[in-house]
Amino acid sequence: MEKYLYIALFAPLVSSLFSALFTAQKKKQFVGVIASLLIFTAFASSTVLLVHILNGGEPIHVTLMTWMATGGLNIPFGFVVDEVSVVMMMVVTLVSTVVHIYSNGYMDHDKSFNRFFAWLSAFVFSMMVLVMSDNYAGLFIGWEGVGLCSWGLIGFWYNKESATWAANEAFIMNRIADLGMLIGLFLVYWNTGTLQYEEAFAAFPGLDHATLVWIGIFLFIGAMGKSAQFPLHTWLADAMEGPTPVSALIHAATMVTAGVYLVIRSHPLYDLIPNVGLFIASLGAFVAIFAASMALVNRDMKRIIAYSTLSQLGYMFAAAGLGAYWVALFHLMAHAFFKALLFLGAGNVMHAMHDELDPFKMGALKEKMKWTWIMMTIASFALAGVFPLAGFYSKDAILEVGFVEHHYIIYTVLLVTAGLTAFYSFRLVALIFHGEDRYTLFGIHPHEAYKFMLWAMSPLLILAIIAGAFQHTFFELVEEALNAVHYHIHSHVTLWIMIIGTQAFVLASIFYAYKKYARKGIKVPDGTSETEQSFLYKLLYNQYYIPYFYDEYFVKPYRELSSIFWKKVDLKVVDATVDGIAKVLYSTGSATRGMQSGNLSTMLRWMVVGLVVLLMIAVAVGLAARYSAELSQFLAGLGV
Amino acid sequence: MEIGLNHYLVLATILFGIGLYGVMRRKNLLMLFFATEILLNSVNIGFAAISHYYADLTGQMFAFFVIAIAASEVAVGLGLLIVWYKRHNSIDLDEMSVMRG
Amino acid sequence: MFEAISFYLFSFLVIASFWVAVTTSQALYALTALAAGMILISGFYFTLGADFLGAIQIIVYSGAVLALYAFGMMFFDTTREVKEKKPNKAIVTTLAVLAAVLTVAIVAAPIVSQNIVALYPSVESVGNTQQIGVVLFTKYLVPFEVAAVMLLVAMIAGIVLAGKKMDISLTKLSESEIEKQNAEELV
Amino acid sequence: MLEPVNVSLESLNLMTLAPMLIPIVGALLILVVDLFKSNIDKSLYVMLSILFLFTDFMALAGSSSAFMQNGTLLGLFDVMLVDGLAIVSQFIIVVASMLFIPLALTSKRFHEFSYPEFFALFLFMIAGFQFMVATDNLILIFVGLETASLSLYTLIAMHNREKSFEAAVKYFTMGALAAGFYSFGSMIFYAVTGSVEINQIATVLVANGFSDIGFVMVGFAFILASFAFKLSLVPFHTWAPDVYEGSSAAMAGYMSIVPKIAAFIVAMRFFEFLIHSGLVWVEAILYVFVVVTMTAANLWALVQTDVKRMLAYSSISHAGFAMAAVMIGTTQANTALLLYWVLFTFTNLGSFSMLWISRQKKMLPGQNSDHSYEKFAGLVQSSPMAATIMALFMLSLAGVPPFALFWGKMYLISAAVTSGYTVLALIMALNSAIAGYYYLKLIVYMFMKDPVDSRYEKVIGSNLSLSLKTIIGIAAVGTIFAFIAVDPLLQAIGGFVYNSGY
Repeated sequence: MEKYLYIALFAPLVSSLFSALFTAQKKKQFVGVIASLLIFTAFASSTVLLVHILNGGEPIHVTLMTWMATGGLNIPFGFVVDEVSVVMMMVVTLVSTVVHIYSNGYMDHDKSFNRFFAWLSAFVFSMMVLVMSDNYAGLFIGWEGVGLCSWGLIGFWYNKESATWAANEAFIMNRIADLGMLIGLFLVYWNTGTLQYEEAFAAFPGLDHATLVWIGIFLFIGAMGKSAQFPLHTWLADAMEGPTPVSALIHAATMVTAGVYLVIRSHPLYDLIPNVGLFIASLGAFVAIFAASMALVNRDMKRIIAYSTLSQLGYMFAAAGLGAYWVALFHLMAHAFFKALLFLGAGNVMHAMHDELDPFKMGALKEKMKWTWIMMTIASFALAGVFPLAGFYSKDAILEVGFVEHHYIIYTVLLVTAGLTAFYSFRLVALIFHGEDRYTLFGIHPHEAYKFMLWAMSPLLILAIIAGAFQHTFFELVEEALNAVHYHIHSHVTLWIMIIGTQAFVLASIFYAYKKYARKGIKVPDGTSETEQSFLYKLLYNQYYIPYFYDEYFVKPYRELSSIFWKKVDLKVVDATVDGIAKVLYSTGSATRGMQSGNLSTMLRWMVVGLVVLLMIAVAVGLAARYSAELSQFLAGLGV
Repeated sequence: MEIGLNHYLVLATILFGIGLYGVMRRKNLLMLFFATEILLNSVNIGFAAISHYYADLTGQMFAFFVIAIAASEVAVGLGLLIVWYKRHNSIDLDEMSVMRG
Repeated sequence: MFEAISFYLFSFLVIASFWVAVTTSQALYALTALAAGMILISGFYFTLGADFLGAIQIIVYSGAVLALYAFGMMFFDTTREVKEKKPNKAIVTTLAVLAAVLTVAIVAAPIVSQNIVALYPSVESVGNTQQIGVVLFTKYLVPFEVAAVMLLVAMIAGIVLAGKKMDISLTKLSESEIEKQNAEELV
Repeated sequence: MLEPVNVSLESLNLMTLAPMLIPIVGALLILVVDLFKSNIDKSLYVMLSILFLFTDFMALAGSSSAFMQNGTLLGLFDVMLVDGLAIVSQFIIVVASMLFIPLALTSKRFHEFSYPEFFALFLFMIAGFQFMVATDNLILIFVGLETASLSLYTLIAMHNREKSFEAAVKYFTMGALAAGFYSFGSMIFYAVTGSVEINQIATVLVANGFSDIGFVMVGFAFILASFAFKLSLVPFHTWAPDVYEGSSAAMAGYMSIVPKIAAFIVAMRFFEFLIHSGLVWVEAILYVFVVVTMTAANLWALVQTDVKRMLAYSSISHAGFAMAAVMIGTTQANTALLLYWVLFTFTNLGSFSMLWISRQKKMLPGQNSDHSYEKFAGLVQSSPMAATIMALFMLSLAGVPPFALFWGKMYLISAAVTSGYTVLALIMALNSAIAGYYYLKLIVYMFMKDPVDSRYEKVIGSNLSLSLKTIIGIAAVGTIFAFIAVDPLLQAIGGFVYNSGY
């Protein structure tokens, strides 16, 4: 079995190195093919390992080599395939296989085709290191690795100013969070003397509560950065500057979920500090609704999906924070499938629309892009949590957790968010695929993506539909590893009311979104409104001003609020803080560089200044020591 | 009045201070080098004095090597100055600040 | 008594000549004052019983080092008055005085340590030079040899830097110019 | 009359001198060869230097196996001291020199390499550094230091450009002042203890319980000032950026490694007994130095416009980082310092070599500095290989895992944590984060900007030759695959350091 572990881990590395050989050369189709095959090999090995674990096999644990083992610091380079990591491995390898194959088509015309595959495979390798490591040090190495690769991939089109900016923003924001995580790791190491998961977890119950809280907080700061939780979330939406397959792989299915994985991995820690867990859950719920609110008004297809990812990550943290780690992991898995599908679909649309991102400029694409339409619609249904698709099972489980644990506020927030999710998902689908076509105005002739790209997407489609059915198997798989418990609502009536109520709410939202955006006559909003003059017409057109009323008193304040969130909180507060810190550092540097005047006299004088300062201290110490008797007498005389 | 070790150490320190003053004040590089000679000489007085009062030869050894070092420094320093002077026709250190920041 | 008089006299003279050496604007005065100071310092060495060191001081310093400086001065043509841009005098003076005063504050106090043992004691009956010879060629043999290497380095450095070779910068010339240069050299 | 001196040859332990004698012999041989036949191609001298350095390396291997068997060796009237620190640091010095000297084999001709004196002085300098680390006699340290420094000033000046003279004169003058500090400090310690050997000084001071604490502190102030100059700790660092800019990139890279490790060893020998004797003020002063150096140098590096100056400030910051180990003073910390420096050698060798290959003989019109950031703008378009390798070194300097310096930083910070310096560890981590920003800046220039000036395209790599490629390859391999070597290295260094009692 160890053989498969090594294959799963190193096939992506081989793929990356192989592709890297050709980075300087023109596009070579075989690079993409071989890279995809190697990633597929990793996927196949992961499947073998999954089957092994499913059949009750022992977790596989290997130690490749020892990095450091002196002076109390022991960092082995070890890997483990257990119930948790095998799930992550499946998600990572499956989605990346799909994305690799898909990219063969998507990046077809890009001159840096080979470089793309080098980065993409390097990312998969880092991600595998992250999930398979059996200690925090390995996890951190993978963690930095994915950060680096994501930087390279977001900024892949480095000629674009915005892409460069976004790449740096992501990298720097992650570095800030990583600092928190590093402190957390040091605390772990300092207090337990090890970074191995098993040993550290065994040592945690013996530590005092305050220490555990600090460890939990610092580790979570790291998780916040990678999983783009408030207030470190801005980079995720901006990261959409990267190629769309990258968004599907990194910013939907794998890297951003690393934070959730960290919390799940460290569950013995968070079990001991439920207060921190509650904070995580509350923050998760807040992010869920906060991000969803921003998705409602946005007019950029990829950003809408990105905000939706944020919102779903909020769900996962809510579940993990409440101790329902298996639910969080299950939602993570299900979400990976349908969100990647959604992104890849969006990629198809972008290709067809020549990189146009405004859904208001599309419309009626379902005739031209039938398969994409079907896939995106099903993915959206799954995202909205409609029965019997994957999202229904996982999201419903999270809601039940909130209810059973008596955190009704979190429950309510998540419930409302479910409605919002449904609305914005279908607003997007409606604007893109339904209504009348608005793209011909812009001289675009859309066409469906390559056949093989659609085929590549099909596994995700199937999983988005059926993944929910495996809930029970999944539960049994991770039951032992995560101390999983079923969350049962004892009254059947309540259960049914909840399920049906939620479904009804979601369906109503979908219906409303369709009604509002799938109709004909939607104009590309251009800011100027030409309203008819007649009062009656106006009244009818505005449906008795009820929508106006809604608009004025609900939607508009709401939109205001969303835009305030976006403009004020996001741009002003968060960005300004980050910028401010950078600016302070920078200006301190410029202000004091005058010390380096380049004049030898000044330089010599600085040396003497240093000497004089040292002498002052020396003399103070010397005199104090010499007259210590007198001094203490004097002080005693003063009554000190 | 007995002259003790401390007298010599104070003298050495005063001379060192004069040397420091010269090093910081001089703009003419040649005269700046004079000041560095004063620094080393002041230390030598100290070493000779300690050596005398402790009746130990090590101090004289150190002073001996300091003189050797001072002599070598003169050779290299003057060599550098000569090259500089050939190019700039000046040995003023204020004219020597191309690099800064 | 004699010791005290000679100490204060020499101290005053040395301080005065070094003060002139660092303050005067005439390079020639500075050099002369420096030379005077150096020779006067050898007076201390003789009173302290370090005869060999005193001799070295006069020969090496006043003989070799100052002669080198004198040649340097002729080369730089700084025998006339030198104009120096005066730096902020207050800072310089404060720093130098502070450094001296602070150090004096400590070294003026007697050393209280008791167990100082001379590792290489000087013997009354034997001449200073002989003793120096013995210590220098046993204990300090290696530093002595390294000092020889150091002087060799200084010599090479002086020759390389002051010699003709540095007139043209091969670093700045292009390849073809270097070729031309080499051809001219051969002729 | 004096007793005739009787010394048996065995008691001298002449073998302790062998590693230093080899480069001296080599240097003399080079001078002699030049006397007999001038205008020999520089490659012969490079090969001769490498040959002698390799012999030196073998001699070191010999003394290290002797150390393994017999422990610390004293030789030549106890002046030579061959302990673990001396051996490890000499290994670093010799190996770094072997790696840097082939950088002379560029495809363009530079002034210094046309003269055999360059190689002779280079070998003399190495011998000087070796003497410095293999003794605890303040006199020999001083003489060794000056031998090395005087050679170094000349080597810098021999590059023969306006800036290199300026750099050499500045370095020389400040070095002379530092030499004054050093001798004054030694005098104070001699006055208090009657000895100029560090272990004797320590014994005497501990025996009388630091009763002359004022003297000790003043002496410490002077000695620290002189070593702070060598180690470029703020505010004694002002020479470093100018000297790095003025000298050739190869020399600058060399200066960032070898003189500093020698100074670190002496600092370790000198300061640690003071710290271990419980002088809180010594520790406090060093603490402030470490923190100020790390932070201030990082801030100045942020605002640089020239890559070489940026690297100069970055190595100042790295020196402050490593100085923390001297302050902590445990075996683990000392091991960490040496490990850090080994890894730093490879990374800095690489990054300065990358600057070296893009060296122009003359600056283009409108160009202000040799290695401005603009020069590297859009490098990925013209030569993606060079850009990737440079980025690799920058990432290693920034401490991104799994590249070389990450391990050094990690081990050093963990040494700080285990010794209870949590705040210091935090400051160190924070500084690594700030540092990441300016290393990233170069990467951004290389990968994400468009070329500023097409003239630069030809310049980059113009200096490249097969031997330079080899060196860069070695540096890159060392940087990437450091993770394999870290553990054995750590074991070896830890053994040496532990067995010599530091």
